[in-house]
Amino acid sequence: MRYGAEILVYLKEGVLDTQGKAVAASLTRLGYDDPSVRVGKYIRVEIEASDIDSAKETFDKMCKDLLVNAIVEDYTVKVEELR
Amino acid sequence: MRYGAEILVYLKEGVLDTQGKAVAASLTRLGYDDPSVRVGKYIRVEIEASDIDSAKETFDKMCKDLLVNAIVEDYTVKVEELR
Amino acid sequence: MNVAVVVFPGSNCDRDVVKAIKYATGDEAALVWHGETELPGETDLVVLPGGFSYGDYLRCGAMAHTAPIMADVKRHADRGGLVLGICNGFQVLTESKMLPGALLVNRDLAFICRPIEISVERDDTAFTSGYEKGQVITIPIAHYEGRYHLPENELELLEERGQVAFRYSGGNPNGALNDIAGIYNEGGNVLGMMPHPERYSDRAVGGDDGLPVWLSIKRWIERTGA
Amino acid sequence: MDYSKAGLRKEEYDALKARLGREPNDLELQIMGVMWSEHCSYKSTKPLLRLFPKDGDRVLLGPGENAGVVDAGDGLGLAFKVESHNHPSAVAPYQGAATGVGGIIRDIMALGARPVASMDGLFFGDPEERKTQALADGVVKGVGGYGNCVGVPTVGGKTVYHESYRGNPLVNAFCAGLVPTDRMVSSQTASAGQKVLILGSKTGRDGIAGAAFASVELAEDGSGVPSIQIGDPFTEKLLIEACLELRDKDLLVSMQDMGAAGILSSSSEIAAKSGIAMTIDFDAVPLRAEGMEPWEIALSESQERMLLIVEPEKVDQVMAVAGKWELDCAVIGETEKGDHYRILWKGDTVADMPASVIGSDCPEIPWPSKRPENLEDRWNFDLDSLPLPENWNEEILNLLGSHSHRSRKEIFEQYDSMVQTNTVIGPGFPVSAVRIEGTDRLAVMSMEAQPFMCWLDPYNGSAEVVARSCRALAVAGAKPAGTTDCLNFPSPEKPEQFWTLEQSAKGMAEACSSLKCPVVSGNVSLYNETANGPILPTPLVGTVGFVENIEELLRSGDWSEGDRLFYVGM
Ligand SMILES: Nc1ncnc2c1ncn2[C@@H]1O[C@H](COP(=O)(O)OP(=O)(O)O)[C@@H](O)[C@H]1O
Repeated sequence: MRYGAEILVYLKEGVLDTQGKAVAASLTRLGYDDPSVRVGKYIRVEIEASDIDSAKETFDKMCKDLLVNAIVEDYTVKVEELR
Repeated sequence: MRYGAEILVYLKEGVLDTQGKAVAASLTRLGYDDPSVRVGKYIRVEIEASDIDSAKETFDKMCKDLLVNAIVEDYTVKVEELR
Repeated sequence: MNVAVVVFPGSNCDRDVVKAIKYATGDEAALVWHGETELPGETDLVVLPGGFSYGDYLRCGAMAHTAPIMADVKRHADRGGLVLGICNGFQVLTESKMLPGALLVNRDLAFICRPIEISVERDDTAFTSGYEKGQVITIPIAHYEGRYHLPENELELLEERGQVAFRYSGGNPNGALNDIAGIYNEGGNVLGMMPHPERYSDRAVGGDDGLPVWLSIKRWIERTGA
Repeated sequence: MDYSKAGLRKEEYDALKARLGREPNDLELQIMGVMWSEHCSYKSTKPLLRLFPKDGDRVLLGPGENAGVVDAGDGLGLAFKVESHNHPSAVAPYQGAATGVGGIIRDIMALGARPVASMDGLFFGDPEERKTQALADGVVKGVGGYGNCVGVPTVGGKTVYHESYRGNPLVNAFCAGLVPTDRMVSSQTASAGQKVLILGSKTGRDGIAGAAFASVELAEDGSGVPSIQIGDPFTEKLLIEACLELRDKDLLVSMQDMGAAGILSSSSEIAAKSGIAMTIDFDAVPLRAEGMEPWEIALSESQERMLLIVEPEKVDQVMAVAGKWELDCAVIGETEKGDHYRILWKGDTVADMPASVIGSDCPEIPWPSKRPENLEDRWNFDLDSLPLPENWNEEILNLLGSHSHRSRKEIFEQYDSMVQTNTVIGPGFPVSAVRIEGTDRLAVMSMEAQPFMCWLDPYNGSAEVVARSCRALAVAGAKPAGTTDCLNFPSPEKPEQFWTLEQSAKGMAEACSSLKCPVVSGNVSLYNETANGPILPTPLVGTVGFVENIEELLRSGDWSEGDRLFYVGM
């Protein structure tokens, strides 16, 4: 079975988000009223797995192994079954 | 009222996603079985707006004005009401 | 000639461009702060220099196009005035829609800084009359996001109209489509290029294959009285 | 609070009490734990550093300021220094390396200089190993990511692979900058009645206790890791331009970068060195995080901040410059007569100690020293035991292609080595040369380290490191004007390791004296070891000299057919 995951990786609270700060400033310059912005990563992964639980486990392991730097980042994973 | 948007920005089909390819190669090297990966951006924006429709409109305009480059990128926006 | 070099927060080749122009032509270029709303009167050439405008956050050049000065840079180009975007300046030009296409992360996901060979595709423009068509020159690149991209049908059109200014000729360093290293707008008065001519304008620091760019521009301006 | 929790030893705690004439309160204890940490106080190495010669024909400013300065001619000074960022790079390779580059650039800026060239010394484990590859890749991308963006060319460096650096890589960053000597800024010139300002980023929780972290061995489980510092080279670039504008408008009395132990260290150092008192109001510090405690504000190592001392009537002009460069700027205190250093928070005095005690005055530690018993074993290598190669050509090619000898292109092409358009010789050559703008002169620099030699014979090996760096300059036609060094060593608490450190420093000192190459600045990084063992002794030097014009520069590899080869030396 094929499974897809939408992985959102973002900086932990309290970690300086240099990008978000700069984007917010640009939006303000464009006339938007003081938006707050955080910029993270959106990673879309697809794998083969026997069932959804094992897929979830694999995605989670991928995050720990490579996709996420736990020292500064947090993440969420949303898994769906694909045909 | 305060509204938050989860904006996902990703490269269009047909645009070579070198970053996704590199991540996939790294995952394969780590022993994962041939995953397919696309890497995009997750932008979290919060603004004040009078109602959800006007918030949606503002977020959409932000994407067109700055957050997304329509030549190479597509995006989705999910809006929620915050307290 | 009167040159305005735009300084965005994070520009870092602004002073290099001023230095190269001075060395090549004796002319003193003016540094213009991004927060200004008007270019100095009489400006012949606007240079958008290399660097990391606004930290290159989000997408390179994306935020610079929101800078106050850019409206007047567009007006200048619409009047037929000359605009040269180098590296980050090229990215600003595509993000501002003054040039078609987009510049994506290099094929090998690494910053590349080294001299490379490019071929001069045209010698009849304001920027390249000092070269010969087909001439291969060596100029450094220094970028992380220089892979030129344009949807296929538009790319064909770009080629047909002869808008390609420079092509990588000794191997494609970044995966750019059709080996494109620099392009013109339709009018030929706006040029964006990834290689840095200002870095090779003086033999003492490596080479001077970039020198003819400044000399071509100066001659063009003097001839057309633009 | 227990003094050992704050990182102080019993002797240090007693000394502190004696100097205060009372018990310190908790905040004061936390402050002193950091200020008297190895990283901030050099308590293990001060006597060794005193061995280095400091004076030379061209020295304008020796150790004691943020960087040393040598005379570059035509009224210009060249400020330079090397710094380590080893432990942060071990846990967060990209950010650790990036903020290392950022930190050394601010040291140079603190003198009012424009940074003109960087070099980096990198020491990694076995490059065939995946973990090392990932780490090395992160470090190189971090060095490039920061250096490229701030627009300071990385013109050279040094890369060494050895398994002893496996869990404890070394990242040493060198930077040089130019300053007109009559506009040089000092950190020792404050007097009473002036304002204390903070310029740059807001203060957050990042990097708290980084200095303490740099002063202990790396734990296997990653415990003791402080919140990591995040670098923002974009802000740094703005900070560079803003500081230069402040300098040129003559708006500064004194300036100091905020490195280890942030606001506390930078302000108390200015106070101590200038011989004045200071009161800092923590409520005035622009903060990024909510609910920060005074000790966090005092010790935060948030990046891209400078501390300024300004005459009261010039504060508005300083604010205007900061505004132009879109930087935060705030008055956070004032200078006073006396020797106290006082912190106010929510209207109360929460710490009040003599500035001289905080900024310096840490008791030195005379670690026991013992020559390793097995030192001779290291020399027992029998050359004759090596088989002779069957095919010399192949063997030589293999050697040249090995990780130790191959080109470092893959690394240095990721660095912008040409920005500022003054790079006459970039990376890939024995020396790097940068044109001094406005003159014909070139600054020539080399970076050198030979850890294996230093392990075999700490004294002579370290002397050889200095000799090699000077030789490289001489061969290019430049006379050494001064050097900067980074002493990367394991824990000094083991007598044999301390002996090695001592010998190494003595060897370097002798070589520097003999070659008339004064040490104008430097840095010490100890406790570079993991459960798997210590790193090789790794003193690194960066030496700088000048040639009068480009014609006098002797380039390596500038040969043609028919030239004769000579072998000179012993
Ligand atoms: N980390 C680095 N950054 C920039 N340049 C480097 C780096 N490492 C090595 N180089 C350059 O590559 C060349 C060879 O370096 P290396 O092998 O470390 O030194 P050596 O030739 O002294 O053994 C030198 O010219 C040096 O400037």
